[in-house]
Amino acid sequence: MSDNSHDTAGLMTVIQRGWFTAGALAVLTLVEYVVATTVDAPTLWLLPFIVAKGGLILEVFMHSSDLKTLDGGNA
Amino acid sequence: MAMTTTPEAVHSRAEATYRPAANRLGLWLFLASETFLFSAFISSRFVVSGTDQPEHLNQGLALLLTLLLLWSSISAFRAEAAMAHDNRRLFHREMLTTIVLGALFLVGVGVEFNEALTDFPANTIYGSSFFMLIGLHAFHVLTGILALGVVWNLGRLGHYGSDNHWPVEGVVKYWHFVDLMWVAIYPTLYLFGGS
Amino acid sequence: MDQDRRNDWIWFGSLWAIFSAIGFYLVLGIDLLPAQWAHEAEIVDDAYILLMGLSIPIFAGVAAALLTSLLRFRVQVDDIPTEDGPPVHNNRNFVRLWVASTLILALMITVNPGFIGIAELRGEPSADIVVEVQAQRWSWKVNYENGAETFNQLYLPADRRVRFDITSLDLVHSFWIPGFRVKIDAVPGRVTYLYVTPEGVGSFEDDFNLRVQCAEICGLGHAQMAMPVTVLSPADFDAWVTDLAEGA
Amino acid sequence: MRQLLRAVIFGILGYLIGATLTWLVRGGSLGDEVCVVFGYVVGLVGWLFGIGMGDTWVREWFGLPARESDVTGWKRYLGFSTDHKVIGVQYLATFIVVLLLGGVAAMIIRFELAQAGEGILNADRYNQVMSMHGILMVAVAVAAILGSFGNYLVPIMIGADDMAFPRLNAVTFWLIPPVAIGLLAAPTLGSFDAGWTAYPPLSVVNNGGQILFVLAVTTFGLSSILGGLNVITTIVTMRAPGMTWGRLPIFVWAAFAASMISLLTTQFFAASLVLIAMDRVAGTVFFDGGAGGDPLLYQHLFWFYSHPAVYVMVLPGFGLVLETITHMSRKPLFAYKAVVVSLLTIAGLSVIVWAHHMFTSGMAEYLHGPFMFATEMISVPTGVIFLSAMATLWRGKLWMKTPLFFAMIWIFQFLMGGVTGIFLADVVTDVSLHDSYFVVAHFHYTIMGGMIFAFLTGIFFWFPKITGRMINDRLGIIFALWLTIGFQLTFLPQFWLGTNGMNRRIADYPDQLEGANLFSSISAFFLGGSFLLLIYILLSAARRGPKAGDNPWNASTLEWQVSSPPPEHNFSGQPTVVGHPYGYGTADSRHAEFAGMTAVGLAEPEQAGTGEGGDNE
Repeated sequence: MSDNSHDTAGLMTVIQRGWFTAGALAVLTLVEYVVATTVDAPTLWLLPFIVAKGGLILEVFMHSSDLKTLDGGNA
Repeated sequence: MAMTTTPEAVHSRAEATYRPAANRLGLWLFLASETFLFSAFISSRFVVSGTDQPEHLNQGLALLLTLLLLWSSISAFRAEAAMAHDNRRLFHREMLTTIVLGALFLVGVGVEFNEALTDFPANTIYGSSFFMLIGLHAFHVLTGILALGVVWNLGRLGHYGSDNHWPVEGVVKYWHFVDLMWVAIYPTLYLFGGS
Repeated sequence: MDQDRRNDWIWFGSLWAIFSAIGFYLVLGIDLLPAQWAHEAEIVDDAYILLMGLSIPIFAGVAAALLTSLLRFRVQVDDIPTEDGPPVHNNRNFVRLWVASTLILALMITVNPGFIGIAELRGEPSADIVVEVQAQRWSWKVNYENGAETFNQLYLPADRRVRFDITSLDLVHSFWIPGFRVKIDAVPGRVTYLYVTPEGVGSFEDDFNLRVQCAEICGLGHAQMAMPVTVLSPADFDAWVTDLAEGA
Repeated sequence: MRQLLRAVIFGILGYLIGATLTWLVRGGSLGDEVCVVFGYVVGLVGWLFGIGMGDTWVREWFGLPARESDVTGWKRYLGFSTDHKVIGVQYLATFIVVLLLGGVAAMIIRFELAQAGEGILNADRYNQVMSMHGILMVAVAVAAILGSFGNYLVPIMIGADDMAFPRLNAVTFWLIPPVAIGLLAAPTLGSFDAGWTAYPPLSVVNNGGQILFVLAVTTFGLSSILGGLNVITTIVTMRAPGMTWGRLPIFVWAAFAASMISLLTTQFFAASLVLIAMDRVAGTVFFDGGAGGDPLLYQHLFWFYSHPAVYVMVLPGFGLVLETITHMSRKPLFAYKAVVVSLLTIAGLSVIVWAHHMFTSGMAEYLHGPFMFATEMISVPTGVIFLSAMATLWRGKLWMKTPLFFAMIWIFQFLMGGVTGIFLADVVTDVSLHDSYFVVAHFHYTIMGGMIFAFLTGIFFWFPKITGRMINDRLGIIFALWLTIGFQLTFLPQFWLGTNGMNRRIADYPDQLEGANLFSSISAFFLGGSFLLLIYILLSAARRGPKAGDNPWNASTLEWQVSSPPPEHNFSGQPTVVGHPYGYGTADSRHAEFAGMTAVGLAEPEQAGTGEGGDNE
């Protein structure tokens, strides 16, 4: 959340991105469930879902790119 | 940019809580540490019982809980975005939504625990892992709800603004982290064993 | 100046040689290890002595460097030090050489006595006789193949390869025979195994290290959780085990 | 004082409330372990609330302004102070006391072991004393250097006014007293006797004291996680302008590497202990072999932390010793970059070697080789540390004061620990030596030799900075020699005992081993006596030692450029770092400049390459 603009348009853009992500997560979850209940030994099949869902949450919801700018900048 | 905050820091050591880089890094490190705690318990489940799972798992409830938590994630996300854009009304509403969804999640866990007590009690090996992992996660949900409550209240009292909303960002990040852990716990307990 | 530096290294070299000689004399000259009662004991002791032999020069080298520094580089400072040492920040070639030699040494001992030793110690997974051992606070129960059973007594034939199948009824215990140099934990819920080929005829009365000692803390009786081991000649052992089974 | 009193009262009240409520809800008796668990948790919260969290954080959570403590003088040390220097001293004092307590337990152990057969202790009592000694000393080893010197030195060394999270820092320290109380209160519930490793199933079925062990040690783990988090954040975000990663004093790097380990892996220790608590009070069966659980699970979780923990203990020790050596031999630290890489490599490797503690545990055999290999590899970066220490000494101007004496003895002691570690890393010899007195001797060389000797090095080197007074150097050297001789005579025979069939953690042993044990015991009392001299040296110096001045060692790093003891906010002006921390031997080199002050310090080693061709002058 680095853009601290007070305009509602900016807010809507951000929130829209959130909705898209949430939608993707919901779809992934449902597909994951279907895969798990149809495939015989699903462990390996499910790992990509975990990685994808985790990655989405980290990147969009948790702003993991923050980490790049954390160093005090004295170097 | 550590030194830009120095004048404030020098004059009031304990007041110097608004060091954005330090706060962010501190929270990320804490979450990294927590990840190790969760991975210890998750790997314990695989060490003692592989991917075995019992017959009587309430898959419907678990899927519902998963989606509930996901929904609370987006409302938390909206709350944070709202505060970053000084939209207090939206912040207020979404914070409350998140807290209510979190509470509903806990109620769901309660129902699930109740069923589990008869289907796979704690003195079975799957039951041990189940109660341990769900319990650990529920504990984090509970602390998350308490923290959300504190931040919601302070936001209501007008403590935050677009240029000063670290506590909102922090607590929401923690809430997403709890969701992130569920992403791993859910298949670990319910899906890896197949149907 | 150069003469001075050369003298440093002469001091270091002489001390190293002296310390190494003393070290080798002390460690290899004095018999540090107890009597060997099994084929496995020889493998373990050989590895031990090899590692000792390798560590003495390393140890002596560091000790020599320290003593040289202490004797030759100390200065008298009255109040505050005014004189600095040479501004040496690094010597890349020396560091590279050092890392390379420690790496090679580490790899060497990983191969031998490491991997080679493991292979020797494990040997073929075949046994002449199987002995089942069951640990329970704070005693051992031993079952032989023909149904014979002893309690807190272990009899073994010499020169036959024995496999122990070890388990525990309550806690983690550890099955250690110092005279054989072998050890494996007894874990509730699983069976661990151990191969050993006893050599020489003897008993606890001959050597107190011919005993099974619990090596994993298990509460009150842990220190006393030991049983004497008796190694019989193969013929004596056969007779003994048959008698016991028939008498039972 | 007021805070402390309030904390004690709230702690006790919290315990009573938690325990009573649990008892009312579930029945049974008040002494049941479940009640103890909830009582402890609520009591801990009460304690933290009382000591100062209630005045600061909790008030802020409800939108009220925080009440800061305005205590000054020596009373700061007994309350919730957010000054990193006060907290450093609090750690130092606390852990010296715990060290002495653990030492008393050690003396009792050696007294019992002086002769075969039952002496002053029965087997049960022996196991309890031995376990207490183990866990107290492990706690000292984990937290003494990082807690005291990490807190005291890291912010000053990097030119910051405090840690990144001063309040969290205070909480981190004030989590320690409940740990001590929990451990020392264990005898009221029957004590714990499973050693500091607390392997199940023993730790699931033994006396109720074990639950206090679990709770206390988990609290301790929390403290070490939060401490690690604070140190890392401080180093990353609070460096003074110009303090690049390549100009950090080596102790800061060591603290950074150790904090990484304690931040991440400690959670596995917490997890393993929580599982034990669950097995004890909630009826789970993680470690019950009969019900499908697996005792080895604990060992994996436990050693995943507890082996890296060894490096939490010794890495800061490396840092202290290297600092001391470079300052006292007045030479730049040899191969600075290689040392930094080694510290980080050790931290990285430390998490993939844990199962070398389990070669005889019955785990899958295909794991033996890889873990042996990884373990042997750790000797390479450790070797670089040794190289740096010795090459820094070589041709230096050695000022043989007590700190340098200790640092040089440290090299020798830790080398013994390192070399004997090879025997335990090797599967073949480990099968014989595991759980024997060889192991006991080995880890006393690494932990006592590697960590306590470094701790003492640090105490003697920074004592003038912390108190503003000098210690009696002659007595210091006598103490160093006394301690070293006592140490060697105590633990050398234990290697022999281990190879000759004495297993660890026993109250009684075969009569044939009596001679060496008696020798070791007598030496141990000699060793123990030396600590009385240490107490005398420290107390007498603190009370009437000669004034130290700001920079008695004429050292170059930032903490020596301020007064002794340092002013409340460390620096009167903002320091700007302009050069390498160890610029000895280079004329007009400087480490830092202060706004509004004349330049001080040493070192701008642009000509770092001058050493290329060897130690040319």
